[in-house]
Amino acid sequence: MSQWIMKRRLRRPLGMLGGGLLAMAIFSSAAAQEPTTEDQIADLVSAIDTAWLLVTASFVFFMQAGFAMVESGFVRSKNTSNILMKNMLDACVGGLFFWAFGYAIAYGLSGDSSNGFMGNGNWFLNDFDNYAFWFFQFAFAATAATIVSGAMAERTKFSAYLVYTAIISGVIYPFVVHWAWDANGWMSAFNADPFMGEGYVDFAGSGVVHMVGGMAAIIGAKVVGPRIGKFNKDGSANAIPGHSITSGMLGLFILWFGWYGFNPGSTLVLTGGFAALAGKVAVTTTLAACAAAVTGVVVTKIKTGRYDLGLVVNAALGGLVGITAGCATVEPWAAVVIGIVGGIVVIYAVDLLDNVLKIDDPVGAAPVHLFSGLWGVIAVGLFSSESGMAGANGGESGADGLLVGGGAEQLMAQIIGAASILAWTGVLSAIVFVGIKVTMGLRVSAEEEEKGLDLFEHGIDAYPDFGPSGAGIFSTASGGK
Amino acid sequence: MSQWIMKRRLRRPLGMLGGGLLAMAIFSSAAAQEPTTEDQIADLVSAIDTAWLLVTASFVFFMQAGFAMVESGFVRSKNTSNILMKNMLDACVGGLFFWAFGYAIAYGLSGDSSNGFMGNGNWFLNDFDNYAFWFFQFAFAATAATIVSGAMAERTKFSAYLVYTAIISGVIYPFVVHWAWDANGWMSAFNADPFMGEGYVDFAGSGVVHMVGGMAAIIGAKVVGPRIGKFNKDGSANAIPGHSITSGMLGLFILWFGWYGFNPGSTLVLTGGFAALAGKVAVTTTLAACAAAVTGVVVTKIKTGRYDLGLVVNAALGGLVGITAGCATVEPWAAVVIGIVGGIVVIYAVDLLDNVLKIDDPVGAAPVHLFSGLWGVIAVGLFSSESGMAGANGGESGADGLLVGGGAEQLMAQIIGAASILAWTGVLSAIVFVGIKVTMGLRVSAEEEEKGLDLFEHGIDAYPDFGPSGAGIFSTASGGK
Amino acid sequence: MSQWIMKRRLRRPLGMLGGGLLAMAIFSSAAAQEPTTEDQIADLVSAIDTAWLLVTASFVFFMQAGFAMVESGFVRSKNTSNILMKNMLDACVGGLFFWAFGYAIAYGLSGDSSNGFMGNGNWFLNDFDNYAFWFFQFAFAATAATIVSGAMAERTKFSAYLVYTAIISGVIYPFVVHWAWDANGWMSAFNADPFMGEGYVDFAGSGVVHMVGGMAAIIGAKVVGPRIGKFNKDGSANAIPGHSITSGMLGLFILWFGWYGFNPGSTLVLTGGFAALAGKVAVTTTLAACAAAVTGVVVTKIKTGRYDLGLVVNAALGGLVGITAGCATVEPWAAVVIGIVGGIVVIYAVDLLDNVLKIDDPVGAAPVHLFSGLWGVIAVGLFSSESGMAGANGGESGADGLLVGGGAEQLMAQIIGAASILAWTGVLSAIVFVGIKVTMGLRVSAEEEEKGLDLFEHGIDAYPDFGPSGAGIFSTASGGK
Amino acid sequence: MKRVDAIIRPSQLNFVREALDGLGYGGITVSEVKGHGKQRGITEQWRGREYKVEYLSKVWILLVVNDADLEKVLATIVENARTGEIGDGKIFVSDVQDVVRVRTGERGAAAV
Amino acid sequence: MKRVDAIIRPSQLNFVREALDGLGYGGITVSEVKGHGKQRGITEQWRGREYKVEYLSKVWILLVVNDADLEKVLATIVENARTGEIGDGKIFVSDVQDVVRVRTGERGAAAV
Amino acid sequence: MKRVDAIIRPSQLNFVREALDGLGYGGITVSEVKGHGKQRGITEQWRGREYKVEYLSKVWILLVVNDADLEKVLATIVENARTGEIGDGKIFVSDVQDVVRVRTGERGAAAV
Ligand SMILES: Nc1ncnc2c1ncn2[C@@H]1O[C@H](COP(=O)(O)OP(=O)(O)O)[C@@H](O)[C@H]1O
Ligand SMILES: Nc1ncnc2c1ncn2[C@@H]1O[C@H](COP(=O)(O)OP(=O)(O)O)[C@@H](O)[C@H]1O
Ligand SMILES: Nc1ncnc2c1ncn2[C@@H]1O[C@H](COP(=O)(O)OP(=O)(O)O)[C@@H](O)[C@H]1O
Repeated sequence: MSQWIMKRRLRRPLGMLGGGLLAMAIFSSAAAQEPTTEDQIADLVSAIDTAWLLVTASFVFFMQAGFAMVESGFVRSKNTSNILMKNMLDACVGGLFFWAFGYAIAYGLSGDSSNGFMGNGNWFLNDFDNYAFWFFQFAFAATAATIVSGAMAERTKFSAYLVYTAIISGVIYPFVVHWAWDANGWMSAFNADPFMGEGYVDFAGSGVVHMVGGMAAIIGAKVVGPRIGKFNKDGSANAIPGHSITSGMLGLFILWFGWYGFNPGSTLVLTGGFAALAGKVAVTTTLAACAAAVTGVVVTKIKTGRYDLGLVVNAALGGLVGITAGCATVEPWAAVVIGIVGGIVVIYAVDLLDNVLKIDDPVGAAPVHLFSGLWGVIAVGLFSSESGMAGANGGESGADGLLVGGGAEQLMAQIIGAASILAWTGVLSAIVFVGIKVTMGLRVSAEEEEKGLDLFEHGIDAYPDFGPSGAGIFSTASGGK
Repeated sequence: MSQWIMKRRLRRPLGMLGGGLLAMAIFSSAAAQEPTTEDQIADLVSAIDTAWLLVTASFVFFMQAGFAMVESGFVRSKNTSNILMKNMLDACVGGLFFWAFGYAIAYGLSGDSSNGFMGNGNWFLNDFDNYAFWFFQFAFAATAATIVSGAMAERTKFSAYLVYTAIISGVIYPFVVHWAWDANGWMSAFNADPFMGEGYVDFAGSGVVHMVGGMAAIIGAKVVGPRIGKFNKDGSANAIPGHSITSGMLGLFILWFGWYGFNPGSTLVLTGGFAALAGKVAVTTTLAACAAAVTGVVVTKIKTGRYDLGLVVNAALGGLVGITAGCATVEPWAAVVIGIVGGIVVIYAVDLLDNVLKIDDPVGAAPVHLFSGLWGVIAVGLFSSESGMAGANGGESGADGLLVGGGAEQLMAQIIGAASILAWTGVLSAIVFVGIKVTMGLRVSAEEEEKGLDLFEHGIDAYPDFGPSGAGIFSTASGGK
Repeated sequence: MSQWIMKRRLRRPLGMLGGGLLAMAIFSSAAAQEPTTEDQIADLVSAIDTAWLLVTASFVFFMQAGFAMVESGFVRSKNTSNILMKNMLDACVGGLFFWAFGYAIAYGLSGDSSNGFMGNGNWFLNDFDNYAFWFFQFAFAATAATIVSGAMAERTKFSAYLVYTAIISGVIYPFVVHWAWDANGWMSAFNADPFMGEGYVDFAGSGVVHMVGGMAAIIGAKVVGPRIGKFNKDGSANAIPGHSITSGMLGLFILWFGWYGFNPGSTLVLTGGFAALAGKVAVTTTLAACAAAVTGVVVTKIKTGRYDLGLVVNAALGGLVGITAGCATVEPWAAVVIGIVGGIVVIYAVDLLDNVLKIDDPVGAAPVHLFSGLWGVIAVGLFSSESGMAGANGGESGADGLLVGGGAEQLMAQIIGAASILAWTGVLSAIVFVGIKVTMGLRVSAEEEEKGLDLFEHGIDAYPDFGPSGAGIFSTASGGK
Repeated sequence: MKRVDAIIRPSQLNFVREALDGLGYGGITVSEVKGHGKQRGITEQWRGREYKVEYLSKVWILLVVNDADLEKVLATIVENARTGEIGDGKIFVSDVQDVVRVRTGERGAAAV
Repeated sequence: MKRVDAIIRPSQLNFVREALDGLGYGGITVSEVKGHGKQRGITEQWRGREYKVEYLSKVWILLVVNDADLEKVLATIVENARTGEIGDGKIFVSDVQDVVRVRTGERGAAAV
Repeated sequence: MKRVDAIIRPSQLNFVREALDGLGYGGITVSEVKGHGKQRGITEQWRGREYKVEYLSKVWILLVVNDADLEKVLATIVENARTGEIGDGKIFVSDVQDVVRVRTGERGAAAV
């Protein structure tokens, strides 16, 4: 192909004339070595599949902004800068560790060294050139890592956070990816000989991404303990309102938008007949989110007498998380059902944490990602249609879900897969969080917590000059004579 | 194609090595049943056209965030949560109704049951697999529905809103889509035998989407009545400033970005020579928006002595709405003209509502979507070039617009089309809004309006803990001993 | 191709059935004139390359929102409306001037009139149909223009700003584009006979876009002078905190997202083997940004004892700017190095401006775009691998960078290119800014500066009704009896 | 000279101010405050959980007047601030020893 | 009647208010203010550069009480506002000549 | 003890505070308020339509001082708050019966 590239120098702007005829010009002008139709088709396949991966991965990356907005809107303004910075660094620290180790563990391949438990190879992207795929996987890893910060918001030390986020995206998460999505993974549906017939089916990661993030989140929130004032002496929970519904809602919209990269992009390719599948995934994703949000409205109205915004945001996200595993294998009507249940799961999981588990999760990360993620994984075993399974995960014959005329085998595979993910993530993150707690410390001082992490860790209010005359009048060295 | 899909299991991660060579591997390895060149090209066509629809539909969906930001920024903070939630539920309720009825009315096809007035078939997406197309149409339906909430902001009951938004996206809008865009629609340019030569031409929906939304908006605003304090006893109008220019401007940027899905995406396909058209649409869209915004700056400076931000946001949106019908059929210079006029139309329409019609439209939804939408529909009849018409709407020979050397026939078609849309939407939405008013009630109580819809409907301020020490100090059960 | 388009009328919705089979239907039904395989492949090439340009250009356009958020978040709230409007109009005024003159100077081509110094032709897009390419270039021009507003924020007259932004995007920037990126440009790597072997290599514009914007920014900031209160009588600098860290961080996320259009999109085409390159560019972009942000965290912690958010935002942007020139020609490990250095460069450049140069740049535009941009240009000469150079810029043999085993020739080419850009931009923008200063005036009055540009230029606070009871209670004609 | 501290409903501020303007009293200082008297706060909710906001928004008006004008001012405030519902507010009157006009340095009644 | 102006820490407001509630004093007006006494402001930083915020957030409580209740009220505030650290705040007591209840027009002690 | 309530321009606050610091008076409480005297509000506009903001931003300073220091404090404020333009503000002086330091419970002049 090098001759084609070579031509670029001469033609970059010229070749664009006529609207995309560049490459044709290349083809036709390279008379000495006319590319074959096979070459041309291979080039087109590469172009469209790569474009798909790059664009959808960018959407997924943009979800970082969505998480940042939801989480910061849902915390108090004295901790806003802190959570924003954590959200940003999730992606950054995660990116570096995923480059160094994470990818190697998840998909690394060098000779025969990869096994059912972990990949091996391509450490630091050595001997690697499948860049678009790495980029897509990086965006997913960043998502898994960022979930945790919300659950532990308003009380977790910044340095401790830097350590655990590196471990989650660089180590804990990649193993799960390997198991579930690599061709060598022991429970992978892509395994040449999948366990329990079709293997553990999790199209875009309700389990692989969201349950991992949500499980680490709930463990972290438990280990770090509740915020001061969250629980009363009698154990009852208090509301601690966040500082901006606007941020929260903007975050939801951004996340939802990003999900159109997360789920449809998980076809990984569009050629080979996958375009139709990607379209279907966009539809199931949409319907589940819509159904969950409307469910949230109805349930909170019945439950509290008001249309509760915070819970509706959580419920909508619960619908999105819930459909993520099954988006390719269930029919649209089932997506509506999954969304409805996902919305309900989230709302009652919020109560469960507050009233029973006594775990303080300021933004609802565990209800959304852990509980609705688990629901999504199970829903695959309940609602997947035979044709959906065949289309999405290969295999001439997919198994029907339990509730659509199939047996319980797929459901069992899902339960085993989910249990494995939960056990792995739960144990490892407990070790990490307890380890951090007893060594460097996981939590800020009570004084810092009371006055706000922004001031202590970052030396700044999130809105230092807000208001018409600004706060500048209260400070010096910022407007003296 | 099932053999190709089957291969995915074995190859998902492996096949990605080498950058997009997966499908090639599939092709070449499927030796037993070598796909033909025709099959491969059909697969590629499907892939690129689907990718285009999915990505542009996602952009259009993201416009929901833009509407939410503009509308919430332009209302008072006591009603911010309410308008944010309405914006979110537009998409959700609309999505479910569009799934159930809307698509069936717009494009539904089962046997010969579709006629010039309405589609019939694919209810609840039955017997349907063109998912990407549905997704694109859903995003458009959500846009039409969301326009209304802004015009009726700060005084409309949440439950009433849930009802009307369902009717607009599930019923009123889909009929118009059918008439104008379905191959069977009576005024459709895609009709095998279009009325008045070329039919009603509205490439991306200045009329179909924006006028529908804008007309329902103005009727709704009229029926619900002005906000307390908007008009004085002598009938003069007061300014009621919104709460965040930042939100408003962010919303404009998001909407503009989304418009690059809305307009170029309306080619629906990129193959078959439509790629060049999509490029042209991006350019006309850009130039109209730029021209309208600059016009807004100049006009408000002359008119008020200051560069008015709110009106410039409205004017820029007016340029975008104005070019939406003709983006494919006019030349770039005409796009500049359309933008300039669109900007002016919006600014004077704001005055018209305040000073003459005495209709209270807090965010300027009617000026932007109804008035500039109407301008856009008419502009098609004035400025469309023959080659533009031929390129965009098919037909060996398109008619020139009135001002570019053609006759008045296309202009007449546009006027008839616009009048039909306005009459249909106006009558139906009047029935809906009056119906709601006399049954369940359309408007909140004066007390609720004064204290804010956020508190009554949602039990929350939009910024419950804003400020360095937060508002938490004024509440209990959120920081006790 | 006209027969294909003609079919659209009949088939728009019908043809979509079956998922993207439209064009196939077109092909197969056009029996009378069966398109050849060559035609079909040419059509596909055009479709995918156009889609790539349109989508990535939209991402780049969205960076306007990112700039608006970073800049507005980093200024005081009394000047927030003003900077938001400037950011919006950058794109609008820039778009109109780039349509009229800019593109013609950059890439215009009519007969043999284009030379090494400037293009000539396609004024007002005459005789032009490469629309997608124009759209992409417009988005870049808007980026260059928008950089300046931040450095001159909080004191520059709105009318003066309208003039200089038109000149930068319509004149100053397009010449640099011509030199560096047009096939006729004197220092262009795409020149048939590039200077110094490979020419000046700047893949996505660390120099062409960012240094131009950053240089104009620093000159403008110098000519307009520091804000009142920025420097004390003894010359020491004061902090003048901005008003919203939330806006600033959201802006960073949006910019980062947009960069996935800016850098990967700069392949311009995906076919012809460029898909793999686009993937690599996404990875180097990611790693540089991650490394720069983490570096910012570490350096500010060491330097100030706290994790400084404002500087980390700047540092992350510095990493993105730094990798922009070399994203296609360096290896991933080198991207990490470039990011680390870019982050450090930005942080110390902030000190340089405050402590040595005494230039007041409220948002850090010069540190990010000028200093890190220059670093990026030089880094190409240090780290480019031979295969990277060959792949990205054509040529059978690219030169290695100085630090990866090559000679200093490429480094020299980079230095000459950078010096030329800096000299051109520096001299011209000095003329422009001084010219404005002595004629229409560049700066607002001290009273206006103190009370805020929002009030004087726009007659509005950015947050006129913020807070639970709103500010409406303090005004009349907005809630009277 | 008397100092009048009035705590009233935000919604009544414009009426009070306009009425005071009618009396010819230009000088006024106002601020948003929170308060409760007999009328207690409201219940809001956050992510489904209720909490009590103990206060309601009120406006605090500070007005320094000459002794002769006191009763007229009090009557004007009461008349225009009253809705008749609980939560209308209170007015506190106290003595002022001296007033200084910053611009001119004038003191006493002339400076009011 | 006495006017009590107490400047206290925001974190103590709830305790003070609850304790005052216990005394049966319902009427209270509060506002966020900034202040410094012996305890000076804090150093923040913006884009790497430090600056001094000269004040700390405080809450201002305005409470008008009948003379007989003054000492009880003062004691209650001191007890519940005290942390023992610098910055606990001050209470200022002054005379009030008259009180008017807006809703009813009642005057004097009855209106407190 | 005297209570000084000064309403001044926001832009003068830093000068006043620094000058007061020079006098050795540390204790100060400030708050943003709105006001108008002879100087009336400004006209803003929203989506092309003008409206009147009746007030301008001012800063309210509360300062309780011992009687002996009163005149010095008043002079310092006047000097540093004055710009000579309408809108410079006013200072109100009234008696304070008692002061309590919350941290220690000290009373009277010692607590100022
Ligand atoms: N004794 C008091 N001291 C300080 N502020 C008071 C006092 N009594 C009432 N207020 C203020 O007046 C407001 C209205 O008081 P409220 O008792 O509800 O009025 P009403 O007696 O007319 O019903 C309260 O919110 C509070 O801010
Ligand atoms: N003389 C004063 N006049 C007005 N406000 C004061 C005065 N002294 C203290 N304050 C207020 O009280 C707050 C606490 O004062 P501080 O001296 O720090 O308390 P403490 O003496 O208990 O350490 C200050 O922030 C200020 O708002
Ligand atoms: N009689 C008064 N009562 C309360 N506040 C007052 C009074 N007179 C003036 N003020 C306050 O002082 C500020 C400045 O008053 P103004 O009359 O404009 O000052 P000047 O007399 O120096 O021009 C006003 O905005 C208001 O807040």
